[in-house]
Amino acid sequence: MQICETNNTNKHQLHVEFPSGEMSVRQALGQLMSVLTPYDLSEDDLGSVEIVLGEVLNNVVEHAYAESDDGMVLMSCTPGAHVLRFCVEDEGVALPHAELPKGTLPCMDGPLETLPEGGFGWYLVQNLALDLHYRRIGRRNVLAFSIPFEGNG
Amino acid sequence: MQICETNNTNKHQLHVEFPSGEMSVRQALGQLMSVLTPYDLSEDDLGSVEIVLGEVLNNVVEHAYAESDDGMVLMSCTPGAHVLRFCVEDEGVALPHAELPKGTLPCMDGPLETLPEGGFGWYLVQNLALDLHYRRIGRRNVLAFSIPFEGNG
Amino acid sequence: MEFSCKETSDVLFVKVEAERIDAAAAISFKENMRDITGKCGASHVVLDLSEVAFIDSSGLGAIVSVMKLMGTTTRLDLAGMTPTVDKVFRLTRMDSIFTIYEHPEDVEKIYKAG
Amino acid sequence: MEFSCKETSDVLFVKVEAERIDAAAAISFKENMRDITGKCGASHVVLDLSEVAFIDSSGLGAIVSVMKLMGTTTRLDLAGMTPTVDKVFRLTRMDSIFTIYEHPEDVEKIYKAG
Ligand SMILES: Nc1ncnc2c1ncn2[C@@H]1O[C@H](COP(=O)(O)OP(=O)(O)O)[C@@H](O)[C@H]1O
Ligand SMILES: Nc1ncnc2c1ncn2[C@@H]1O[C@H](COP(=O)(O)OP(=O)(O)O)[C@@H](O)[C@H]1O
Repeated sequence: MQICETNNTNKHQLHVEFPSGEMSVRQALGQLMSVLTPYDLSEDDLGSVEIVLGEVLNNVVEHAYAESDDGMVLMSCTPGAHVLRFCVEDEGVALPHAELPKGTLPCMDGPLETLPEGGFGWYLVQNLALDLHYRRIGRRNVLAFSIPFEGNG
Repeated sequence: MQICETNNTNKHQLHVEFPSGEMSVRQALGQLMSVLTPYDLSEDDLGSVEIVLGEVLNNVVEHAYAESDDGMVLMSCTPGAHVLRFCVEDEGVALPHAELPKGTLPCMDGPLETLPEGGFGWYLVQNLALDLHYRRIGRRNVLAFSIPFEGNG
Repeated sequence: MEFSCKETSDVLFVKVEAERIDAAAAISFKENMRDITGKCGASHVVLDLSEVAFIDSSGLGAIVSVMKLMGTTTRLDLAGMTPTVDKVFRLTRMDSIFTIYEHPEDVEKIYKAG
Repeated sequence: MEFSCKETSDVLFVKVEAERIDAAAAISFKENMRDITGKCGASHVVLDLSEVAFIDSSGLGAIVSVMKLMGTTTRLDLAGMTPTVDKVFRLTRMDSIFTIYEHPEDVEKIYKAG
Protein backbone atom coordinates (compact mmCIF):
# COMPACT_ATOMS: atom_id res chain seq x y z
CA MET A 1 0.00 0.00 0.00
CA GLN A 2 1.25 3.46 -0.76
CA ILE A 3 1.86 6.24 1.65
CA CYS A 4 -0.51 9.17 1.41
CA GLU A 5 0.75 12.70 1.01
CA THR A 6 4.23 11.86 -0.21
CA ASN A 7 4.64 15.53 -1.07
CA ASN A 8 5.15 16.37 2.62
CA THR A 9 8.72 15.25 2.23
CA ASN A 10 10.33 17.44 4.81
CA LYS A 11 8.06 16.69 7.71
CA HIS A 12 8.13 14.17 10.48
CA GLN A 13 5.53 11.55 9.55
CA LEU A 14 4.09 8.57 11.37
CA HIS A 15 2.44 5.61 9.70
CA VAL A 16 0.72 2.57 11.07
CA GLU A 17 -0.28 -0.15 8.60
CA PHE A 18 -2.47 -2.97 9.88
CA PRO A 19 -4.85 -5.73 8.83
CA SER A 20 -8.56 -4.91 9.05
CA GLY A 21 -10.31 -5.86 12.29
CA GLU A 22 -11.78 -4.21 15.38
CA MET A 23 -8.97 -5.39 17.67
CA SER A 24 -6.35 -4.20 15.16
CA VAL A 25 -8.01 -0.78 15.12
CA ARG A 26 -7.83 -0.68 18.90
CA GLN A 27 -4.13 -1.51 18.83
CA ALA A 28 -3.34 0.96 16.02
CA LEU A 29 -5.23 3.72 17.86
CA GLY A 30 -3.26 2.97 21.02
CA GLN A 31 -0.04 3.21 19.03
CA LEU A 32 -1.11 6.47 17.44
CA MET A 33 -1.91 7.96 20.84
CA SER A 34 1.43 6.90 22.30
CA VAL A 35 3.38 8.16 19.30
CA LEU A 36 1.80 11.60 19.73
CA THR A 37 3.32 12.12 23.19
CA PRO A 38 6.22 14.32 21.94
CA TYR A 39 3.74 16.88 20.60
CA ASP A 40 1.98 19.46 22.71
CA LEU A 41 -1.54 18.01 22.68
CA SER A 42 -3.89 18.59 25.60
CA GLU A 43 -6.08 15.82 27.03
CA ASP A 44 -8.97 17.31 25.10
CA ASP A 45 -6.97 17.38 21.84
CA LEU A 46 -6.01 13.74 22.30
CA GLY A 47 -9.69 12.96 22.91
CA SER A 48 -10.64 14.54 19.57
CA VAL A 49 -7.93 12.59 17.74
CA GLU A 50 -9.01 9.30 19.28
CA ILE A 51 -12.69 9.97 18.55
CA VAL A 52 -12.16 10.92 14.89
CA LEU A 53 -9.63 8.20 14.07
CA GLY A 54 -11.72 5.62 15.90
CA GLU A 55 -14.72 6.46 13.68
CA VAL A 56 -12.76 6.61 10.46
CA LEU A 57 -10.88 3.37 11.05
CA ASN A 58 -13.92 1.46 12.26
CA ASN A 59 -15.83 2.66 9.19
CA VAL A 60 -13.12 1.08 7.04
CA VAL A 61 -13.37 -2.20 8.97
CA GLU A 62 -17.17 -2.30 9.04
CA HIS A 63 -18.05 -0.81 5.67
CA ALA A 64 -15.09 -0.74 3.24
CA TYR A 65 -13.95 -4.26 4.19
CA ALA A 66 -17.38 -5.33 5.52
CA GLU A 67 -15.92 -7.45 8.34
CA SER A 68 -13.61 -9.47 6.04
CA ASP A 69 -10.25 -9.36 7.75
CA ASP A 70 -7.70 -9.67 5.00
CA GLY A 71 -7.63 -6.06 3.87
CA MET A 72 -4.90 -3.68 4.96
CA VAL A 73 -5.45 -0.22 6.42
CA LEU A 74 -2.84 2.53 6.35
CA MET A 75 -3.05 5.46 8.75
CA SER A 76 -0.60 8.33 8.34
CA CYS A 77 -0.13 11.35 10.56
CA THR A 78 1.94 14.46 9.86
CA PRO A 79 2.15 16.71 12.91
CA GLY A 80 2.32 20.45 12.26
CA ALA A 81 2.52 23.42 14.62
CA HIS A 82 -1.17 23.58 15.51
CA VAL A 83 -2.68 20.81 13.44
CA LEU A 84 -2.26 17.11 12.78
CA ARG A 85 -2.77 16.10 9.16
CA PHE A 86 -4.11 12.58 8.72
CA CYS A 87 -4.56 10.27 5.79
CA VAL A 88 -6.29 6.89 5.89
CA GLU A 89 -6.13 4.42 3.00
CA ASP A 90 -7.79 1.11 2.33
CA GLU A 91 -8.42 -1.17 -0.64
CA GLY A 92 -12.07 -1.91 0.12
CA VAL A 93 -15.47 -0.90 -1.24
CA ALA A 94 -15.84 2.77 -2.20
CA LEU A 95 -17.97 5.20 -0.23
CA PRO A 96 -21.60 5.28 -1.47
CA HIS A 97 -21.75 7.48 -4.63
CA ALA A 98 -17.96 7.81 -4.21
CA GLU A 99 -18.51 10.84 -2.02
CA LEU A 100 -18.40 11.88 1.62
CA PRO A 101 -21.59 11.24 3.60
CA LYS A 102 -23.29 14.41 4.85
CA GLY A 103 -22.64 13.62 8.49
CA THR A 104 -25.79 15.15 9.89
CA LEU A 105 -26.94 14.23 13.38
CA PRO A 106 -29.74 11.60 13.30
CA CYS A 107 -33.11 12.79 14.57
CA MET A 108 -33.62 12.19 18.30
CA ASP A 109 -36.93 13.76 19.26
CA GLY A 110 -39.17 10.75 18.73
CA PRO A 111 -40.24 8.31 21.47
CA LEU A 112 -37.77 5.89 23.12
CA GLU A 113 -38.24 3.11 20.52
CA THR A 114 -37.19 5.39 17.68
CA LEU A 115 -33.93 6.64 19.21
CA PRO A 116 -31.02 6.16 16.78
CA GLU A 117 -28.44 3.49 17.62
CA GLY A 118 -26.05 4.46 14.83
CA GLY A 119 -25.26 7.15 12.34
CA PHE A 120 -23.17 9.26 14.72
CA GLY A 121 -19.84 8.32 13.21
CA TRP A 122 -19.57 10.69 10.26
CA TYR A 123 -21.19 13.45 12.29
CA LEU A 124 -18.39 13.23 14.88
CA VAL A 125 -15.77 13.21 12.12
CA GLN A 126 -17.25 16.24 10.35
CA ASN A 127 -17.60 18.04 13.66
CA LEU A 128 -14.02 17.57 14.88
CA ALA A 129 -11.99 17.38 11.65
CA LEU A 130 -11.23 20.05 9.04
CA ASP A 131 -10.35 19.92 5.34
CA LEU A 132 -11.93 16.53 4.88
CA HIS A 133 -11.21 15.13 1.41
CA TYR A 134 -12.15 11.78 -0.05
CA ARG A 135 -10.75 10.32 -3.24
CA ARG A 136 -11.18 6.98 -4.91
CA ILE A 137 -7.81 6.27 -6.56
CA GLY A 138 -7.90 3.06 -8.56
CA ARG A 139 -8.95 0.39 -6.08
CA ARG A 140 -8.08 2.50 -3.07
CA ASN A 141 -10.06 4.80 -0.78
CA VAL A 142 -8.00 7.77 0.36
CA LEU A 143 -9.44 9.95 3.10
CA ALA A 144 -7.44 12.99 4.24
CA PHE A 145 -8.33 15.42 7.03
CA SER A 146 -6.85 17.68 9.67
CA ILE A 147 -7.42 17.91 13.38
CA PRO A 148 -6.42 21.23 14.94
CA PHE A 149 -5.01 21.18 18.46
CA GLU A 150 -4.85 23.76 21.24
CA GLY A 151 -2.02 22.27 23.27
CA ASN A 152 -1.44 22.84 26.96
CA GLY A 153 0.00 26.36 26.72
CA MET B 1 10.33 7.81 0.03
CA GLN B 2 9.12 4.28 -0.38
CA ILE B 3 8.22 1.87 2.30
CA CYS B 4 10.58 -1.06 2.73
CA GLU B 5 9.32 -4.62 2.71
CA THR B 6 6.04 -3.97 0.99
CA ASN B 7 5.71 -7.74 0.60
CA ASN B 8 4.79 -8.06 4.28
CA THR B 9 1.30 -7.02 3.36
CA ASN B 10 -0.60 -8.90 6.03
CA LYS B 11 1.34 -7.74 9.03
CA HIS B 12 1.02 -4.86 11.40
CA GLN B 13 3.72 -2.37 10.41
CA LEU B 14 4.97 0.84 11.94
CA HIS B 15 6.79 3.55 10.08
CA VAL B 16 8.38 6.78 11.21
CA GLU B 17 9.67 9.12 8.51
CA PHE B 18 11.71 12.12 9.62
CA PRO B 19 14.23 14.72 8.48
CA SER B 20 17.88 13.97 9.21
CA GLY B 21 19.27 15.37 12.48
CA GLU B 22 20.36 14.17 15.89
CA MET B 23 17.33 15.62 17.66
CA SER B 24 15.00 14.08 15.08
CA VAL B 25 16.62 10.70 15.68
CA ARG B 26 16.03 11.11 19.40
CA GLN B 27 12.36 11.91 18.80
CA ALA B 28 11.88 9.06 16.31
CA LEU B 29 13.53 6.59 18.69
CA GLY B 30 11.24 7.74 21.49
CA GLN B 31 8.26 7.22 19.20
CA LEU B 32 9.46 3.77 18.20
CA MET B 33 9.88 2.77 21.84
CA SER B 34 6.40 4.01 22.77
CA VAL B 35 4.78 2.33 19.79
CA LEU B 36 6.27 -1.02 20.84
CA THR B 37 4.37 -1.07 24.15
CA PRO B 38 1.62 -3.44 22.91
CA TYR B 39 4.23 -6.13 22.22
CA ASP B 40 5.72 -8.38 24.84
CA LEU B 41 9.24 -6.93 24.99
CA SER B 42 11.25 -7.06 28.22
CA GLU B 43 13.30 -4.12 29.48
CA ASP B 44 16.38 -5.84 28.10
CA ASP B 45 14.73 -6.38 24.68
CA LEU B 46 13.76 -2.71 24.55
CA GLY B 47 17.34 -1.83 25.42
CA SER B 48 18.65 -3.85 22.45
CA VAL B 49 16.17 -2.18 20.11
CA GLU B 50 17.10 1.29 21.28
CA ILE B 51 20.83 0.56 21.06
CA VAL B 52 20.69 -0.87 17.53
CA LEU B 53 18.29 1.68 16.08
CA GLY B 54 20.21 4.50 17.75
CA GLU B 55 23.41 3.39 16.02
CA VAL B 56 21.80 2.78 12.64
CA LEU B 57 19.89 6.07 12.58
CA ASN B 58 22.80 8.15 13.84
CA ASN B 59 25.03 6.56 11.19
CA VAL B 60 22.59 7.80 8.57
CA VAL B 61 22.64 11.31 10.05
CA GLU B 62 26.43 11.47 10.51
CA HIS B 63 27.66 9.53 7.48
CA ALA B 64 24.98 9.09 4.81
CA TYR B 65 23.75 12.70 5.13
CA ALA B 66 27.01 13.97 6.66
CA GLU B 67 25.27 16.45 8.97
CA SER B 68 23.26 18.12 6.18
CA ASP B 69 19.74 18.21 7.51
CA ASP B 70 17.52 18.13 4.46
CA GLY B 71 17.53 14.40 3.84
CA MET B 72 14.70 12.16 4.95
CA VAL B 73 15.04 8.95 6.92
CA LEU B 74 12.43 6.19 6.95
CA MET B 75 12.36 3.63 9.73
CA SER B 76 9.94 0.69 9.45
CA CYS B 77 9.21 -2.00 12.00
CA THR B 78 7.21 -5.19 11.50
CA PRO B 79 6.65 -7.01 14.80
CA GLY B 80 6.53 -10.81 14.64
CA ALA B 81 6.05 -13.43 17.36
CA HIS B 82 9.62 -13.40 18.67
CA VAL B 83 11.36 -10.96 16.41
CA LEU B 84 11.05 -7.40 15.20
CA ARG B 85 11.96 -6.86 11.56
CA PHE B 86 13.37 -3.43 10.78
CA CYS B 87 14.15 -1.54 7.65
CA VAL B 88 15.88 1.84 7.47
CA GLU B 89 16.05 3.88 4.28
CA ASP B 90 17.81 7.08 3.34
CA GLU B 91 18.78 8.95 0.19
CA GLY B 92 22.33 9.79 1.23
CA VAL B 93 25.84 8.64 0.40
CA ALA B 94 26.29 4.86 0.00
CA LEU B 95 28.20 2.75 2.50
CA PRO B 96 31.93 2.52 1.68
CA HIS B 97 32.42 -0.08 -1.10
CA ALA B 98 28.61 -0.38 -1.07
CA GLU B 99 28.87 -3.08 1.57
CA LEU B 100 28.36 -3.60 5.27
CA PRO B 101 31.32 -2.69 7.50
CA LYS B 102 32.82 -5.65 9.36
CA GLY B 103 31.78 -4.35 12.74
CA THR B 104 34.76 -5.65 14.70
CA LEU B 105 35.54 -4.25 18.11
CA PRO B 106 38.34 -1.66 17.99
CA CYS B 107 41.55 -2.64 19.78
CA MET B 108 41.64 -1.54 23.42
CA ASP B 109 44.82 -2.90 24.96
CA GLY B 110 47.16 0.00 24.29
CA PRO B 111 47.90 2.81 26.77
CA LEU B 112 45.29 5.42 27.77
CA GLU B 113 46.07 7.82 24.90
CA THR B 114 45.31 5.17 22.29
CA LEU B 115 41.89 4.12 23.61
CA PRO B 116 39.28 4.23 20.81
CA GLU B 117 36.62 6.98 21.00
CA GLY B 118 34.56 5.61 18.12
CA GLY B 119 34.02 2.60 15.94
CA PHE B 120 31.69 0.81 18.35
CA GLY B 121 28.54 1.52 16.36
CA TRP B 122 28.58 -1.24 13.75
CA TYR B 123 29.93 -3.68 16.31
CA LEU B 124 26.87 -3.13 18.51
CA VAL B 125 24.56 -3.49 15.51
CA GLN B 126 26.22 -6.73 14.34
CA ASN B 127 26.18 -8.07 17.88
CA LEU B 128 22.50 -7.46 18.62
CA ALA B 129 20.84 -7.73 15.20
CA LEU B 130 20.36 -10.75 12.92
CA ASP B 131 19.88 -11.12 9.16
CA LEU B 132 21.53 -7.81 8.42
CA HIS B 133 21.21 -6.91 4.74
CA TYR B 134 22.30 -3.78 2.95
CA ARG B 135 21.28 -2.79 -0.56
CA ARG B 136 21.91 0.30 -2.59
CA ILE B 137 18.75 0.74 -4.69
CA GLY B 138 19.09 3.66 -7.11
CA ARG B 139 19.87 6.65 -4.91
CA ARG B 140 18.67 4.97 -1.75
CA ASN B 141 20.39 3.01 1.03
CA VAL B 142 18.17 0.21 2.33
CA LEU B 143 19.30 -1.55 5.48
CA ALA B 144 17.17 -4.44 6.80
CA PHE B 145 17.72 -6.45 9.97
CA SER B 146 15.93 -8.34 12.72
CA ILE B 147 16.10 -8.04 16.48
CA PRO B 148 14.91 -11.14 18.36
CA PHE B 149 13.13 -10.62 21.67
CA GLU B 150 12.65 -12.80 24.74
CA GLY B 151 9.61 -11.08 26.20
CA ASN B 152 8.64 -11.12 29.86
CA GLY B 153 7.14 -14.60 29.97
CA MET C 1 -16.18 -7.29 29.39
CA GLU C 2 -16.19 -6.93 33.17
CA PHE C 3 -18.83 -5.29 35.29
CA SER C 4 -19.35 -4.84 38.99
CA CYS C 5 -22.81 -4.43 40.47
CA LYS C 6 -24.19 -3.04 43.71
CA GLU C 7 -27.86 -2.99 44.59
CA THR C 8 -29.59 -0.72 47.07
CA SER C 9 -33.30 -0.84 47.78
CA ASP C 10 -33.94 1.72 45.08
CA VAL C 11 -31.17 1.47 42.55
CA LEU C 12 -28.95 -1.04 40.75
CA PHE C 13 -25.51 0.42 40.21
CA VAL C 14 -23.63 -1.17 37.31
CA LYS C 15 -20.01 -0.16 36.97
CA VAL C 16 -18.25 -0.87 33.67
CA GLU C 17 -14.83 -2.27 34.60
CA ALA C 18 -13.27 -1.61 31.20
CA GLU C 19 -11.31 1.23 29.69
CA ARG C 20 -13.14 1.28 26.39
CA ILE C 21 -16.65 0.83 25.02
CA ASP C 22 -15.62 0.77 21.38
CA ALA C 23 -16.57 -1.20 18.26
CA ALA C 24 -14.60 -4.21 19.54
CA ALA C 25 -16.50 -4.17 22.85
CA ALA C 26 -19.99 -3.00 21.84
CA ILE C 27 -21.60 -6.42 21.35
CA SER C 28 -20.18 -7.84 24.56
CA PHE C 29 -21.33 -4.71 26.39
CA LYS C 30 -24.86 -5.04 25.06
CA GLU C 31 -25.16 -8.76 25.88
CA ASN C 32 -23.77 -8.38 29.37
CA MET C 33 -25.99 -5.42 30.15
CA ARG C 34 -29.05 -7.28 28.92
CA ASP C 35 -28.22 -10.20 31.24
CA ILE C 36 -27.47 -7.99 34.23
CA THR C 37 -30.54 -5.78 33.93
CA GLY C 38 -32.76 -8.74 33.01
CA LYS C 39 -31.81 -10.80 36.08
CA CYS C 40 -32.66 -8.29 38.76
CA GLY C 41 -35.95 -6.52 38.54
CA ALA C 42 -34.62 -3.08 39.49
CA SER C 43 -36.66 -0.26 38.07
CA HIS C 44 -33.78 2.21 38.23
CA VAL C 45 -30.32 1.40 36.86
CA VAL C 46 -27.32 3.71 37.09
CA LEU C 47 -24.47 2.94 34.71
CA ASP C 48 -21.17 4.02 36.28
CA LEU C 49 -18.75 4.98 33.50
CA SER C 50 -15.95 6.30 35.71
CA GLU C 51 -13.50 3.62 34.56
CA VAL C 52 -14.30 4.18 30.88
CA ALA C 53 -11.79 6.52 29.23
CA PHE C 54 -13.07 6.12 25.69
CA ILE C 55 -16.33 5.50 23.88
CA ASP C 56 -17.03 5.60 20.14
CA SER C 57 -20.24 5.75 18.12
CA SER C 58 -20.65 1.95 18.35
CA GLY C 59 -20.40 2.13 22.13
CA LEU C 60 -22.82 5.04 22.21
CA GLY C 61 -25.22 3.04 20.03
CA ALA C 62 -24.87 0.10 22.41
CA ILE C 63 -25.86 2.22 25.42
CA VAL C 64 -28.91 3.56 23.53
CA SER C 65 -29.81 0.02 22.53
CA VAL C 66 -29.62 -1.14 26.17
CA MET C 67 -31.87 1.70 27.23
CA LYS C 68 -34.41 0.76 24.55
CA LEU C 69 -34.31 -2.91 25.60
CA MET C 70 -35.07 -1.92 29.17
CA GLY C 71 -38.26 -0.28 27.95
CA THR C 72 -40.22 2.58 29.45
CA THR C 73 -40.78 0.94 32.85
CA THR C 74 -37.09 0.87 33.81
CA ARG C 75 -34.95 3.96 34.02
CA LEU C 76 -31.30 4.08 32.89
CA ASP C 77 -29.14 6.94 34.15
CA LEU C 78 -25.46 7.56 33.63
CA ALA C 79 -22.74 8.65 36.05
CA GLY C 80 -19.00 9.31 36.27
CA MET C 81 -18.34 10.52 32.72
CA THR C 82 -14.63 10.93 32.00
CA PRO C 83 -13.61 13.80 29.66
CA THR C 84 -13.63 12.00 26.29
CA VAL C 85 -16.83 10.09 27.06
CA ASP C 86 -18.44 13.35 28.10
CA LYS C 87 -17.26 14.95 24.84
CA VAL C 88 -18.88 12.23 22.71
CA PHE C 89 -22.17 12.56 24.60
CA ARG C 90 -22.14 16.35 24.30
CA LEU C 91 -21.25 16.46 20.59
CA THR C 92 -23.96 13.96 19.66
CA ARG C 93 -26.50 15.69 21.97
CA MET C 94 -26.97 12.36 23.72
CA ASP C 95 -26.43 14.25 26.98
CA SER C 96 -29.99 15.54 26.50
CA ILE C 97 -31.44 12.01 26.29
CA PHE C 98 -29.94 10.69 29.54
CA THR C 99 -29.93 11.93 33.08
CA ILE C 100 -26.25 12.21 33.93
CA TYR C 101 -24.85 12.39 37.47
CA GLU C 102 -21.35 13.53 38.28
CA HIS C 103 -20.90 10.71 40.83
CA PRO C 104 -23.01 7.55 41.21
CA GLU C 105 -23.61 8.45 44.88
CA ASP C 106 -25.44 11.60 43.80
CA VAL C 107 -28.39 9.39 42.83
CA GLU C 108 -28.90 8.26 46.42
CA LYS C 109 -28.95 11.84 47.69
CA ILE C 110 -31.93 12.43 45.44
CA TYR C 111 -33.79 9.45 46.90
CA LYS C 112 -32.98 10.62 50.44
CA ALA C 113 -34.06 14.18 49.68
CA GLY C 114 -37.31 13.12 48.02
CA MET D 1 23.26 19.19 29.76
CA GLU D 2 22.83 19.33 33.54
CA PHE D 3 25.22 18.01 36.13
CA SER D 4 25.32 18.08 39.91
CA CYS D 5 28.60 17.90 41.80
CA LYS D 6 29.61 16.98 45.32
CA GLU D 7 33.16 17.09 46.61
CA THR D 8 34.61 15.19 49.53
CA SER D 9 38.24 15.46 50.62
CA ASP D 10 39.14 12.54 48.39
CA VAL D 11 36.65 12.41 45.55
CA LEU D 12 34.66 14.64 43.21
CA PHE D 13 31.27 13.09 42.49
CA VAL D 14 29.73 14.26 39.23
CA LYS D 15 26.16 13.17 38.62
CA VAL D 16 24.79 13.42 35.08
CA GLU D 17 21.29 14.89 35.42
CA ALA D 18 20.10 13.78 32.00
CA GLU D 19 18.30 10.75 30.66
CA ARG D 20 20.49 10.26 27.63
CA ILE D 21 24.12 10.55 26.61
CA ASP D 22 23.49 10.10 22.90
CA ALA D 23 24.79 11.61 19.67
CA ALA D 24 22.73 14.76 20.30
CA ALA D 25 24.25 15.18 23.78
CA ALA D 26 27.81 13.92 23.33
CA ILE D 27 29.50 17.26 22.56
CA SER D 28 27.75 19.09 25.37
CA PHE D 29 28.65 16.24 27.73
CA LYS D 30 32.33 16.42 26.76
CA GLU D 31 32.56 20.22 27.09
CA ASN D 32 30.80 20.31 30.43
CA MET D 33 32.88 17.51 31.85
CA ARG D 34 36.08 19.20 30.71
CA ASP D 35 35.02 22.40 32.51
CA ILE D 36 33.95 20.61 35.68
CA THR D 37 37.00 18.42 36.02
CA GLY D 38 39.32 21.22 34.93
CA LYS D 39 38.05 23.68 37.58
CA CYS D 40 38.64 21.58 40.64
CA GLY D 41 41.91 19.80 41.03
CA ALA D 42 40.44 16.53 42.31
CA SER D 43 42.61 13.54 41.51
CA HIS D 44 39.69 11.11 41.69
CA VAL D 45 36.41 11.70 39.86
CA VAL D 46 33.37 9.42 40.07
CA LEU D 47 30.81 9.84 37.31
CA ASP D 48 27.36 8.95 38.63
CA LEU D 49 25.25 7.61 35.76
CA SER D 50 22.23 6.56 37.81
CA GLU D 51 19.91 9.06 36.04
CA VAL D 52 21.11 8.02 32.58
CA ALA D 53 18.78 5.44 31.01
CA PHE D 54 20.46 5.37 27.59
CA ILE D 55 23.89 5.76 26.09
CA ASP D 56 24.99 5.14 22.50
CA SER D 57 28.41 4.75 20.89
CA SER D 58 28.83 8.53 20.63
CA GLY D 59 28.15 8.87 24.36
CA LEU D 60 30.52 6.03 25.11
CA GLY D 61 33.16 7.73 22.94
CA ALA D 62 32.58 10.98 24.86
CA ILE D 63 33.23 9.28 28.21
CA VAL D 64 36.44 7.72 26.88
CA SER D 65 37.48 11.10 25.51
CA VAL D 66 36.91 12.75 28.91
CA MET D 67 39.02 10.09 30.59
CA LYS D 68 41.82 10.67 28.10
CA LEU D 69 41.64 14.45 28.61
CA MET D 70 41.99 13.96 32.38
CA GLY D 71 45.28 12.20 31.74
CA THR D 72 47.04 9.60 33.81
CA THR D 73 47.25 11.70 36.99
CA THR D 74 43.47 11.87 37.54
CA ARG D 75 41.32 8.82 37.91
CA LEU D 76 37.80 8.50 36.42
CA ASP D 77 35.49 5.83 37.80
CA LEU D 78 31.86 5.13 36.99
CA ALA D 79 28.90 4.35 39.21
CA GLY D 80 25.17 3.68 39.10
CA MET D 81 24.89 2.01 35.69
CA THR D 82 21.28 1.48 34.64
CA PRO D 83 20.49 -1.69 32.63
CA THR D 84 20.89 -0.38 29.06
CA VAL D 85 24.01 1.65 29.90
CA ASP D 86 25.46 -1.43 31.55
CA LYS D 87 24.64 -3.47 28.44
CA VAL D 88 26.50 -1.06 26.13
CA PHE D 89 29.57 -1.11 28.41
CA ARG D 90 29.53 -4.90 28.63
CA LEU D 91 29.05 -5.52 24.90
CA THR D 92 31.87 -3.16 23.93
CA ARG D 93 34.13 -4.52 26.73
CA MET D 94 34.42 -0.99 28.05
CA ASP D 95 33.52 -2.42 31.46
CA SER D 96 37.09 -3.73 31.55
CA ILE D 97 38.59 -0.25 31.02
CA PHE D 98 36.74 1.49 33.87
CA THR D 99 36.35 0.74 37.54
CA ILE D 100 32.60 0.55 38.00
CA TYR D 101 30.82 0.85 41.36
CA GLU D 102 27.26 -0.19 41.92
CA HIS D 103 26.53 2.96 43.98
CA PRO D 104 28.64 6.14 44.16
CA GLU D 105 28.82 5.75 47.97
CA ASP D 106 30.73 2.51 47.54
CA VAL D 107 33.77 4.59 46.60
CA GLU D 108 33.89 6.19 50.04
CA LYS D 109 33.80 2.83 51.78
CA ILE D 110 37.01 1.97 49.97
CA TYR D 111 38.72 5.13 51.22
CA LYS D 112 37.51 4.46 54.78
CA ALA D 113 38.67 0.84 54.66
CA GLY D 114 42.05 1.74 53.19
N1 LIG E 1 -15.07 3.31 3.93
C1 LIG E 1 -16.38 3.16 3.61
N2 LIG E 1 -16.71 2.47 2.56
C2 LIG E 1 -18.00 2.35 2.25
N3 LIG E 1 -19.01 2.89 2.92
C3 LIG E 1 -18.74 3.60 3.96
C4 LIG E 1 -17.42 3.76 4.38
N4 LIG E 1 -17.43 4.49 5.45
C5 LIG E 1 -18.71 4.79 5.71
N5 LIG E 1 -19.53 4.26 4.81
C6 LIG E 1 -20.97 4.50 4.82
O1 LIG E 1 -21.24 5.41 5.86
C7 LIG E 1 -22.22 4.92 6.73
C8 LIG E 1 -21.70 4.89 8.14
O2 LIG E 1 -21.94 6.11 8.75
P1 LIG E 1 -21.68 6.39 10.28
O3 LIG E 1 -22.08 7.80 10.51
O4 LIG E 1 -20.27 6.03 10.64
O5 LIG E 1 -22.69 5.46 11.04
P2 LIG E 1 -22.54 4.02 11.68
O6 LIG E 1 -22.64 4.32 13.13
O7 LIG E 1 -23.72 3.28 11.14
O8 LIG E 1 -21.23 3.42 11.28
C9 LIG E 1 -22.59 3.56 6.31
O9 LIG E 1 -23.96 3.50 6.14
C10 LIG E 1 -21.83 3.30 5.03
O10 LIG E 1 -22.73 3.21 3.96
N1 LIG F 1 24.89 5.17 6.01
C1 LIG F 1 26.19 5.30 5.83
N2 LIG F 1 26.65 5.86 4.75
C2 LIG F 1 27.98 5.95 4.57
N3 LIG F 1 28.91 5.51 5.40
C3 LIG F 1 28.53 4.95 6.50
C4 LIG F 1 27.16 4.82 6.77
N4 LIG F 1 27.05 4.24 7.93
C5 LIG F 1 28.29 3.99 8.35
N5 LIG F 1 29.19 4.41 7.51
C6 LIG F 1 30.64 4.21 7.69
O1 LIG F 1 30.78 3.45 8.87
C7 LIG F 1 31.65 4.06 9.78
C8 LIG F 1 30.97 4.27 11.12
O2 LIG F 1 31.14 3.13 11.89
P1 LIG F 1 30.70 3.07 13.39
O3 LIG F 1 31.05 1.70 13.87
O4 LIG F 1 29.26 3.46 13.55
O5 LIG F 1 31.63 4.09 14.14
P2 LIG F 1 31.42 5.60 14.56
O6 LIG F 1 31.36 5.52 16.04
O7 LIG F 1 32.67 6.27 14.04
O8 LIG F 1 30.17 6.12 13.93
C9 LIG F 1 32.06 5.36 9.22
O9 LIG F 1 33.47 5.40 9.18
C10 LIG F 1 31.47 5.43 7.82
O10 LIG F 1 32.47 5.36 6.86
